[in-house]
Amino acid sequence: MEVDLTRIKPYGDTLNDGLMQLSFTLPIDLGDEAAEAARQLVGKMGFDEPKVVFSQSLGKGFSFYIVYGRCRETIDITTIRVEKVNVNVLSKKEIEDFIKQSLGRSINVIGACIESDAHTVGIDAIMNMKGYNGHKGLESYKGINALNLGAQVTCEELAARAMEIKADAVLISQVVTQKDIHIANLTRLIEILEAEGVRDKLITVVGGPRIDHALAQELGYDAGFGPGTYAEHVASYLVHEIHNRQRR
Amino acid sequence: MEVDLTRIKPYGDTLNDGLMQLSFTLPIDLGDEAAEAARQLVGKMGFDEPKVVFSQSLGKGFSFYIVYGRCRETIDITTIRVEKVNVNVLSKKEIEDFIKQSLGRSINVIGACIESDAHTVGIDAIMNMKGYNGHKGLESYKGINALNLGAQVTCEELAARAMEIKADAVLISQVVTQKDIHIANLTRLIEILEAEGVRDKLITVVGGPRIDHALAQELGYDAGFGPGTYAEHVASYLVHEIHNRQRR
Amino acid sequence: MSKLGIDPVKVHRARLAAERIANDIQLHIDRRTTTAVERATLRLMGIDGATEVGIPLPNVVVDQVLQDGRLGMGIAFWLANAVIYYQVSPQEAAEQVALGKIELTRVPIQDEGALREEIQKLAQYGLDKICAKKQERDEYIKKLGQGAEPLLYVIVATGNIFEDVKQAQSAVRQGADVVAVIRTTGQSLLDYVPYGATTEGFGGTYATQENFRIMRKGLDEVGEEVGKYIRLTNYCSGLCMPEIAAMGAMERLDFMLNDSMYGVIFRDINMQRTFVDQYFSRMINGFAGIIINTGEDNYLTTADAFAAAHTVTASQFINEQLALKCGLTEEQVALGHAFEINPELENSFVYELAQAALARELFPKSPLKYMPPTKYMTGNIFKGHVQNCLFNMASIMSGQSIHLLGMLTEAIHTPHIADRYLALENAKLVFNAMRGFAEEITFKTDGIIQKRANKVLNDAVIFLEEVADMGLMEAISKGMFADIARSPKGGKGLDGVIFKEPDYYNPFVDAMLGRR
Amino acid sequence: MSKLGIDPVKVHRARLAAERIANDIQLHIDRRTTTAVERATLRLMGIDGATEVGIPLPNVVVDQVLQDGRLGMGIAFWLANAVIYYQVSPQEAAEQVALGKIELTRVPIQDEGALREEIQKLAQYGLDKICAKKQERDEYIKKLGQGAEPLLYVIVATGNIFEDVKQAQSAVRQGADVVAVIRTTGQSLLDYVPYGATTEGFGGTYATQENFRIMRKGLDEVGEEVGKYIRLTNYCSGLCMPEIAAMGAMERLDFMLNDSMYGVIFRDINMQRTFVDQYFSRMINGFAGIIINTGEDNYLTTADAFAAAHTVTASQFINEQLALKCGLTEEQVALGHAFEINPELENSFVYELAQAALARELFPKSPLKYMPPTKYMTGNIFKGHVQNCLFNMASIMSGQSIHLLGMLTEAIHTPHIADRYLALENAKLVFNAMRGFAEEITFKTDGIIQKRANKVLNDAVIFLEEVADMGLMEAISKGMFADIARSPKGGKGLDGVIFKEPDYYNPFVDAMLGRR
Ligand code: B12
Ligand code: B12
Ligand SMILES: Cc1ncc(COP(=O)(O)O)c(C=O)c1O
Ligand SMILES: Cc1ncc(COP(=O)(O)O)c(C=O)c1O
Repeated sequence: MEVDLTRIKPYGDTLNDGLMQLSFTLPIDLGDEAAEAARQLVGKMGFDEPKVVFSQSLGKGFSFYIVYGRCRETIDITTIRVEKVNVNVLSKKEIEDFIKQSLGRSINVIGACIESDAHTVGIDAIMNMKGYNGHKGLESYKGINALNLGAQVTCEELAARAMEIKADAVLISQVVTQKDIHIANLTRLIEILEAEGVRDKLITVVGGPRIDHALAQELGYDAGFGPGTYAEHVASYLVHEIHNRQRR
Repeated sequence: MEVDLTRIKPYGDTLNDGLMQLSFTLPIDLGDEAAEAARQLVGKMGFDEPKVVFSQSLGKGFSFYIVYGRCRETIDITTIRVEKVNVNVLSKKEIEDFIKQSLGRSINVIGACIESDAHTVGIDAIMNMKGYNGHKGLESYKGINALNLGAQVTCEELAARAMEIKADAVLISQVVTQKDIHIANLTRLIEILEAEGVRDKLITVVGGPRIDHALAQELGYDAGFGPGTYAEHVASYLVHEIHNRQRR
Repeated sequence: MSKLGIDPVKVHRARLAAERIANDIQLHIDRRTTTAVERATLRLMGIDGATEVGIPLPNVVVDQVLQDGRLGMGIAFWLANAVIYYQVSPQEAAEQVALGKIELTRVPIQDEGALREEIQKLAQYGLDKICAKKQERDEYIKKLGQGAEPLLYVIVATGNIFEDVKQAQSAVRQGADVVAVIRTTGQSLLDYVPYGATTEGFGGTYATQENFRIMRKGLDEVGEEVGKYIRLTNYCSGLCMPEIAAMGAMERLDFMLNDSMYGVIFRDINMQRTFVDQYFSRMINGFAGIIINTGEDNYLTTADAFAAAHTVTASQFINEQLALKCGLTEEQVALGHAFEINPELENSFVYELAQAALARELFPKSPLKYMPPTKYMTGNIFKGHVQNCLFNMASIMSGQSIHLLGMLTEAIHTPHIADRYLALENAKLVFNAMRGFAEEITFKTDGIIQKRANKVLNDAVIFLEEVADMGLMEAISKGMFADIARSPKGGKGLDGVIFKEPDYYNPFVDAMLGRR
Repeated sequence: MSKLGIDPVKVHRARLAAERIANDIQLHIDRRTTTAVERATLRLMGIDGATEVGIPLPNVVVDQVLQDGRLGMGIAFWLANAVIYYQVSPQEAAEQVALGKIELTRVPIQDEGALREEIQKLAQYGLDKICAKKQERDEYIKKLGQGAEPLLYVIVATGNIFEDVKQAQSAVRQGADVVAVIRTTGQSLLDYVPYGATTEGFGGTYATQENFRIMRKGLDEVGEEVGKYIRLTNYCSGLCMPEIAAMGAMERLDFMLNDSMYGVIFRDINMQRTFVDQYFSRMINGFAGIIINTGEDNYLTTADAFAAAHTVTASQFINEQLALKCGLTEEQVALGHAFEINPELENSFVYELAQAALARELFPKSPLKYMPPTKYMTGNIFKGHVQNCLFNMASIMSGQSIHLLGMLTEAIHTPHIADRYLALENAKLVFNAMRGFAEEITFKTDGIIQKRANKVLNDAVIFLEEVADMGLMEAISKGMFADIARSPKGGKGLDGVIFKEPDYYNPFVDAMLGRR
């Protein structure tokens, strides 16, 4: 049988069997009724033939379940489009040439982990000389002045420094996402940049393990980068964007 | 906050956060669109904020996903009732006394793994001398004549032997459940017993890791036993049931 | 040098006792043939296909002669005789038998010399085919190379050969070296081999020659893709052992689950039948360069793995000696053992390692087939993944050869495609992270490991000598293996065991054992 | 006997260099105090509570004196002076300061003898309280006993202290021995300790005295239930190190994350500040019978675990020597290390084991705090569970003391209640299955393990001697630890560092170091 791309279903061991694995905790004591509740709950979520294959007490008031069930829904993959930063990724050398030839000036980039976030490994990977997985960071690019402010920089400080060095772009990293703190932090920064009247003068870029381009745009940033990003991805985007803006 | 038993939700790290873990395979190549399809599919299943935390190509045409999402549904545990074999579990000694005093005769029990199923460990655990986890099997009970036919016994043979030894009860084990083969096998046996006109003369009991009382009853059996059953559970049920039937 | 400090004299005693056991069984084998052996003979002579109602031609032909009471001559004789007389191909002869047009035992007996010659000619078909397949395998291995030990062995078991291929290919792309297609429940008790491609099985897929071919092709393709030769495995077991061996040899299977006692103990197949069948099937496997995997690991699914450890070791010695009699080399005998001790037992891993290292030392030339935890697996897939991780460690720490991957869903369903991926990932991670670990460590003199290994060996010696004294059939009758008792007259398939007539002849025995 | 064949002379050289480093830092410490040290002093004298706008009274009091430029005398002096003069309780005095009714440096200076006496009296409050708590702990342990090593250490991090308690209790019921409440992001940079019970944190829960109390009670309850004493851990780290130590000592915490350099390197806290703060905080921990957990394991989250292994070893020596100066015993210093080598590196496990065994041999009396894989954890929770299994093995094979459980969801979220259960199950299974394994094995002479351990030690010696020659502050400035560079004048909190006046006096130093 052929896969129908307009009606994709999960695959256990046979096409369209719909099998999925779930695990979760319920805030109730373990017991026959609790396990049945787990089963029925998964049924209510729209799974066919839910089967509780394992249940375990986590001590008073909590119990854990592993359930298999058949997904009833299908998904049409032919209509799915994913927002991505729309750019032709160049090599380091090509970027440096592009800066020299097409921009004709060096560019200033400032970066930081803002507010309470202290996870610098990601921003360091993008900005510092050393880079990441053998991909050199922005600091090593001819024609890019990269200033990495590091961890736990307040939005105010970042905005001030960006203006001070006449940054072309600000690069933000957000790693901690618990209780959507990254949303709050990122929103705050955009508000401050707007209040300072520099929002449109800067290219705003955000990255992190739970960031994607769609989210970035939703929050008012120009671009978003997720896991697996290297300096050349960001740099390619930046030089093109600056080029486009210069022509406008 | 107190748990509302009429509106139970999964618990990740905060009451009513609804967090659940899922994993599944889609029969499509890995890619950004495929991962997005996985996310949207979970969304369609009624999960809020689905997040694909891991995706992996399984080679051409297949990709694997791990997703976390928030369950929107709740379940009312106060209204859930689970069908269980309704019996007061006695000790081996008590059962033996009951047989002597209340039944006044020894009882005949025949058992088997029927049709293609060859998993005898379960039925052996219940019927053979040795028993399971230190719980002696039916063969060791005074007043019970236990005959275990073992693996891969056809329904016809079982029915014939049951009539031959004038069995009070037949005990069936079914372990293989792939493609619902156990349902087919169990249904077949009941039909044969009915055709032979002995269905009502026998107590029919089925057990196995995916068997429960509700399923057994649905299939026309008198009782069903699942994982963790010991001989005394079955024996307690049998002696009471025989006693009840004798009084009728 | 022994890491375990085991006594070579004990090892020698064990082998001697096992040899006595095997010699005794060989006397039984030499005097008998079976319907299955004769059907396999026909298959090797090119007889294939089934009647309209689905009865395979080898069955039709053999059953006719059986009914006439003359199977003791060997089917080769009757077939050759008819082929000469009617001047037809063997397949045509078989078809005529099926149509009731030929009754083999009534065909006038031809000249003895011509018969001998015809028999050899008929046999040459199978022999050539097998040799060609062997060569094909050698060329593939030369061209593509093969995986490093421990080889990663996965099973597919969807019931549908076409889904099986998809899943097997996916597993290979994730790193699998060996793919076994598990058979549907119940096939082992069929006294015939189904015909053609099949899509309906329960807990496994029918072993048919067409299915073998389909999977072989699928694995060759993906092997080219990933750049290594992928081994195909099936079950040479049950009432049709010899036929499956013949089919496997002709379709270039690489491994065969093929035990001397599994069918008796776990499928209640008659032991007189099985001993004869296993001999013939193993002979074919040996000749075809197939590595057999023995099945004593299964004992631990019914008996307790700690208490009954020595019965596994004893059975390994018996399987070895019986296999050597069939022309298999030590390198072709992958002896089974398993990681089945209750993980809640304190030091369970330490005991497992002792057992695994013991098997490695006792059978230095044999590739060992190491089975994952199954019995103590539960619906808790996360815990199961850890149990499998411990198993993977024991394997790499004791230098196992064929590593059957444990599935985190063992207690739930036959593997989903993702289960296999996760299992491969688990094993690859552990093997890579511990690649050189075994070399790094030595075991404490008289520590838990050494003591345990020596105790198991000692118990095995006592056990083997006891079995040798009473005879293997008697021992099985007493339930000495796997806690299961079987009687020599009980079980399925005894009616297919026939005493050889004095002039019985089977051309494959001499040819395959190189006695010509 | 050394399993690793390490050279005692090298070990001695490492300790000597670390001692030189510590002596040098001690010169810096002895001449300075900090706002945090003085606030801790107030807390130990019973000052608690906050103003209406939420500023803790210890801050109000210390800031007043700081502003007046006289904190160099030590806050004890000014408080005692006011207490005598106004004849109020210390808490009342603080409240008056907050209301602007007392300006401490303007209060007429009292008789020196009376002052000394008053200071001792004020200090006695904290000393008594801590001693009572120590006794309470001893009694609990006597009554309930404690878990076996490696102790199973879990974190809770919901942000809400009441959810934290539920989860901690659930973990204990599943076998946890130690519960750490992770702090919210950002707390370490607050220059005050928040007040009261809190329910809003990100990635952790505020460390407040009330939260300590709530969790302590929760753990005592569940400890009674399961029949063992459950240890409570928090973070004695950041700008308020000494205050957290004071609070923890008074609320019977058992372990404290408490490193001499972590704040400098990972929180960009000024190093002059941190060195002084760590001294006072460790002194309190030492006196309170608290076991400190050092944090060099964190280096491997930014630097490469294979390449930078020796920096961890070096840091362990430095942390040890600095700790001994604060009155801690070796038994109270749980040195940090971690299982952070890229699992894709061939033999990564073998190297991890070498490193873990090395730490064990170098610090035989110190309980080691062994940290799980974090950096190479991914969203693949199944693979993560295997990585954690390998970590668990390394721990039991090298005799670790405090075993921080790896979470399969490390790369995703702070632990869900079920993640912790699965982690405990994983570790319990492995520890039980391998209980006696470490005893069973010896390492090959000059094998990978021995060579690696010796290389790491050797590199650490060279590194330490280099640091000793240039001074620790200079070394940190050069980014020699964790690939992160910090300058002596940079970072947060330098404005809270004050030179001691000649008459500076802090009653706790003598009392806690037993110098009286
Ligand atoms: C290393 C680490 C730390 C180190 C950080 C050291 C340092 N200087 O960075 C230390 C030990 C200090 C630490 C502390 C804490 N951590 Co931490 N930490 C991690 C860990 C293990 C790895 C993160 C990492 O370095 N990844 C490697 C980098 C290269 O990946 P990356 O950040 O995704 O970056 C890539 C892309 O995302 C992208 N990118 C990232 N930023 C940017 C920016 C731009 C502009 C662009 C273009 C691209 C880009 O490019 C990078 C390269 O490809 C993760 C767990 C994990 N395995 O993921 C937890 C984790 C991130 N930490 C966590 C927490 C909660 C904390 C603490 C708050 C815990 C506590 N209360 O003590 C503290 C406090 C830190 C704080 N105030 O922020 C949680 C976050 C949970 C959540 N989702 O909210 C995690 C997931 C662990 C967990 N399960 O609890 N942590
Ligand atoms: C042991 C075992 C075997 C042994 C069986 C030996 C024997 N003589 O029994 C061997 C190796 C032979 C075997 C073979 C196969 N097996 Co098997 N096997 C298992 C295994 C590992 C354990 C089963 C077991 O013994 N459990 C212990 C007993 C005590 O538990 P239990 O059966 O649940 O019994 C308890 C209760 O359920 C209840 N109970 C059970 N029966 C009854 C009856 C009555 C009347 C009552 C009152 C109570 C009761 O009481 C018992 C005690 O508490 C499971 C995996 C697992 N971990 O569960 C796979 C498993 C059951 N096998 C499986 C399969 C597919 C097979 C094969 C078909 C594979 C193949 N193609 O080769 C073959 C063929 C067998 C056949 N024809 O049926 C699948 C079934 C998948 C499914 N859900 O359909 C499993 C789940 C493994 C897997 N994931 O693939 N198997
Ligand atoms: C030797 C052998 N044969 C056969 C089987 C499988 O069972 P079946 O006979 O049902 O195919 C096994 C199972 O592991 C085995 O080890
Ligand atoms: C010594 C030490 N302090 C503190 C922390 C935690 O960070 P924070 O300072 O944000 O509480 C750690 C983390 O592991 C640590 O090891």
